[in-house]
Amino acid sequence: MTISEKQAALVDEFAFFDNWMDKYNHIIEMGKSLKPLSDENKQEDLLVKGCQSKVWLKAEKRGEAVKFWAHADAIIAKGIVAMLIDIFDEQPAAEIAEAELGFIEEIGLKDHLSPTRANGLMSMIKQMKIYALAFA
Amino acid sequence: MTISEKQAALVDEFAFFDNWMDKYNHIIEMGKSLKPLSDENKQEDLLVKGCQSKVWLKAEKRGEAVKFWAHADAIIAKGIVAMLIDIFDEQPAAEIAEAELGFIEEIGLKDHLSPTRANGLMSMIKQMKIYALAFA
Amino acid sequence: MAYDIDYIRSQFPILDQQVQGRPLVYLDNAATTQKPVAVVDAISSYYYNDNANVHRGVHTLSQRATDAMEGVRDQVREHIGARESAEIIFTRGITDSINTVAFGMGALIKPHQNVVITALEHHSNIVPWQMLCERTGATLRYIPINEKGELILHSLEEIIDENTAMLAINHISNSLGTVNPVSTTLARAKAVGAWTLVDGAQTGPHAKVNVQDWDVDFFTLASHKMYGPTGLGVLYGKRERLEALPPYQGGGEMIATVTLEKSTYAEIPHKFEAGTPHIEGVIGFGAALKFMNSIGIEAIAQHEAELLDYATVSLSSIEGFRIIGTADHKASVLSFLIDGTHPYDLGVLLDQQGIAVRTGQHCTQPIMDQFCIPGTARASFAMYNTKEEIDLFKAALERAVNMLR
Amino acid sequence: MAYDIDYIRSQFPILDQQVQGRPLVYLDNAATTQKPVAVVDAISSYYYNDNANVHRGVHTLSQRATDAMEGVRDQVREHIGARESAEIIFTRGITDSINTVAFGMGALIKPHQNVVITALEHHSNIVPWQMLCERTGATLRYIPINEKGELILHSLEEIIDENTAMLAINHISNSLGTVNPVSTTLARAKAVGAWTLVDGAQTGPHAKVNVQDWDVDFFTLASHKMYGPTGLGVLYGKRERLEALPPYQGGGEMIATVTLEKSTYAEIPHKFEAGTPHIEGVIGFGAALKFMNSIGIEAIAQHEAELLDYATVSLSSIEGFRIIGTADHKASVLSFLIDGTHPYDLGVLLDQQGIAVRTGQHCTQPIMDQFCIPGTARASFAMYNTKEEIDLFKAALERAVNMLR
Ligand SMILES: Cc1ncc(COP(=O)(O)O)c(C=O)c1O
Ligand SMILES: Cc1ncc(COP(=O)(O)O)c(C=O)c1O
Repeated sequence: MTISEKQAALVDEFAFFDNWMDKYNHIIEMGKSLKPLSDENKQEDLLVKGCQSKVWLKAEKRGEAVKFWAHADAIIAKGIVAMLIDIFDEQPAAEIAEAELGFIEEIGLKDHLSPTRANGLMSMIKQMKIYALAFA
Repeated sequence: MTISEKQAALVDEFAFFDNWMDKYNHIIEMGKSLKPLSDENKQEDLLVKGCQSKVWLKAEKRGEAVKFWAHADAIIAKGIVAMLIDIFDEQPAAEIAEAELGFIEEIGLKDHLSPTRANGLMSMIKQMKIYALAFA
Repeated sequence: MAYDIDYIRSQFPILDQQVQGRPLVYLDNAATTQKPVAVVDAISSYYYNDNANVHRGVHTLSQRATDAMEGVRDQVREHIGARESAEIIFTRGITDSINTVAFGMGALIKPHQNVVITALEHHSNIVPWQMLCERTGATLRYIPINEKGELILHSLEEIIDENTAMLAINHISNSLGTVNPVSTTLARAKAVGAWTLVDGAQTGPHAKVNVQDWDVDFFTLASHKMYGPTGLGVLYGKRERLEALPPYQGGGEMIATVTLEKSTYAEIPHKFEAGTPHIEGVIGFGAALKFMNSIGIEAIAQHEAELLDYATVSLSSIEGFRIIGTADHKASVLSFLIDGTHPYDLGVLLDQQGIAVRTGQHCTQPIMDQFCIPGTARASFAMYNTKEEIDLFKAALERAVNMLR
Repeated sequence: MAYDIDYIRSQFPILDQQVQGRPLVYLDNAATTQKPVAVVDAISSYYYNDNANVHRGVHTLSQRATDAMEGVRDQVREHIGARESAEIIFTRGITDSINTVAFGMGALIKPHQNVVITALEHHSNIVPWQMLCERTGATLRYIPINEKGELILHSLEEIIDENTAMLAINHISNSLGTVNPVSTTLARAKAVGAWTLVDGAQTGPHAKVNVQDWDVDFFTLASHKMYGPTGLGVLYGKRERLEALPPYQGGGEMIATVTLEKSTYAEIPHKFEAGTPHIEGVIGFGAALKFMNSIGIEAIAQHEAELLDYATVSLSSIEGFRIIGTADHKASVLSFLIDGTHPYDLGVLLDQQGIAVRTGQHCTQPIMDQFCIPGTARASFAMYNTKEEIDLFKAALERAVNMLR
């Protein structure tokens, strides 16, 4: 699936839920099922700046594509980064760098995920794009 | 005349005038007729702080009493200091130090002569009382 | 007189709103308080009737604005029991006040001297002193805290010694609520001749203090934490200290004379008030003080103490609930963690239910480091909070915990 | 589109009042401007709907307040043509902005270097540099002015030399109205590698400038002179300069990490915004900018230029009337003396007739010293002034002169 298709799938997933509680429950579930980042990777230099909880992001070049791993000590932050990994993982670096993320608005979390929010969604996106640019 | 009598006389004088223009004209007249302070007395250390125009105040002990001279480069400031000299000149130092100046309110200039006004009325009074205290 | 909570709440229109479809419960008062109608009215009345630049104007508006501003200076003097209103400096806030003192001390402190703070300070009462010490070679020392979040005083006499130039300490901790033994620590500082500063950020809204009783050299308040406008703080300083302290900012108002070669400085308070002041803020703060006093600071403090007790007991029944900061003497702040949850997650899910608490380190990272925690969730109370709100808070918290576990 | 003066005046309720029984004529705009309804409404709406502390809060109000504040930061960026909003620092005012830069330069400037200002500066752009030079041993130099109140540029190349670390210059003089040749002086400073700062106190209300066109390093604005609230200013700085400049105040918001031993600083703009910001002021300033732009800064400037011309011609018929500051290029300020009268006396008697002008040195004592005058009376115009007001002003002035002579 492409980045757009991934986003569309996420939007469909969230369309099931008509209240905030179920939406957050789903984010929490995504957080819980994020593949773990090994402890030796939880290092200072992998920390994403601008999040209130600690979020670690690791990336590796795989040919044209980028492979991501992440961890967060708060479960909602972990769910958010899991959504981003779902969308960006193993996608071509060039496309990650250019991607527009319409899903945030569409899943009805825009209010909760605005640029100045302490959750650091924007910082995570920025960090993933920086990795992608470095690999592109 | 005592300080109180002097104030009462001033209040009577101003009672003649029923508009601001005549009152200010009278203050200006008082300023114009203030006996001059010789130029060599217009020194830094005789300047009263806190006036927007330059006001010089000089005092000398005369027995129990205090003799005052003053000058100001703005005529209204000069008129104001002239009123104060009219009231305090050659009065006993102890009485100057203690005097309450009800006339300000009574001549209907309170609004124009409030403590924070840049005209420095309060600073002039304070300076005259400091002289008086030093001589008392 | 009974505490008229309905009247009080009616004075804060912001409280009457829905957030995320639920009634707003505002429990972030240690960060900033809401503003009563009286304050907003004072601001609009100032701008619609009297606004002008102060101090140097001979015209009527300037005079009115100056009188209003100087009137508030005197009101503050009275409120904190200062000797004269020239000892009241208007600043931009607590941070600005402390920086003003710390900067000025740069010219006075010697490299062998030290500055003493506590392990319980807000960053604004840490970083300025670190910067001072870096500039001058002086040493920064800390009074440590115990596991309850109380100052450990038994080695006070070693920490504050004859080389101590300044003791700077907060009265009430914003992140734990600890009420510190200010008199004891000040007494030791004075015994060795050190200067003293009390950060009253959390004092202002909750307690009335008298600076002459404390005999403290500097004391600071923040308008925005006392129901007043943002952008305004107070620095009280004893006349002799303010006269000894070099000026901080250069500019209009703070000078006596300026030539191209040299300037001489104005008397206090103007020496420390460079530039056009925040006149509107001063006037709004005057209205806030008046409003607080009309309710009565002791009545407010008692109301808040009841809320703190009620919340402490009520929330303790939640499994895994753990209070951070359990000092014997506390005011108005409940910092907590819940086992198996991250405070940030609690904050987000509480917000979804209309409850505003703060999460994180509360600008007191050293405390969090000492407790080895990433931060806390913090509920802090003000005059307008109610037990019903605490009930809503508890129910929302239980729901959040259920989702997270 | 015609300039709709009736609409504009209707937006400033303060103008519609009697002072001393006469209609108020407010001509003290260079000191501070009046505030339109839109600004007061933005303030009360903020306090009645959204007030909370910014940046670290996860709850809805904090988020709204943060979004609003950051929205204004971007609005200011756009207004002055900065590259990115991180280059916009909110300060307490011009004085605070200039002190921030002057303080930081203390760690960068060398004793053999010099700072260049002009003989036409406000005290707020003199004293901080005097203090910097005193602390560091650097030298302060002045670009002189001629008898019209214009900068004398023929020895610019000697004054600004390869040892010049900073050129700090105002764009429009608050006491004489001179519009200074900023580009010429900046070009020379850049040629020798000096940093540059433009004091835009009197620019903000009267002209729109683009900091990238000027290629200036630092630029400052004051909200209260631009129809916005008191207690707020802007410091624009190029990213690379702000990154090179050490932080000014220590405290909350400006740090990345704090331990008891050491702190690391946050990125710009936060590095220079210690403590709780003046959130209300920022939001009010946003409304003021929007209001100004809705009228159009060029339209305002043209209106003011007409008033200045009209007043200059009209008042010149008064016997002994003498303008102080007769530069070829002037904006919005008419400073004057009348032979045989003291400006203070004129100010008092004008106030008796409802006319508000400023008298004195206007925080520019060196200019007054150079002209050997005790000060001036100054009428300064804003978007809401009218020719009818100037007629009232003239009549009142004639009456005052008659009384004084
Ligand atoms: C040219 C100029 N610079 C600086 C200032 C100082 O501004 P503020 O008092 O707002 O700090 C002013 C205003 O008084 C000014 O006109
Ligand atoms: C104890 C304490 N000190 C200092 C501050 C800083 O105050 P401000 O941000 O108003 O400068 C605060 C508030 O955040 C505080 O709670």
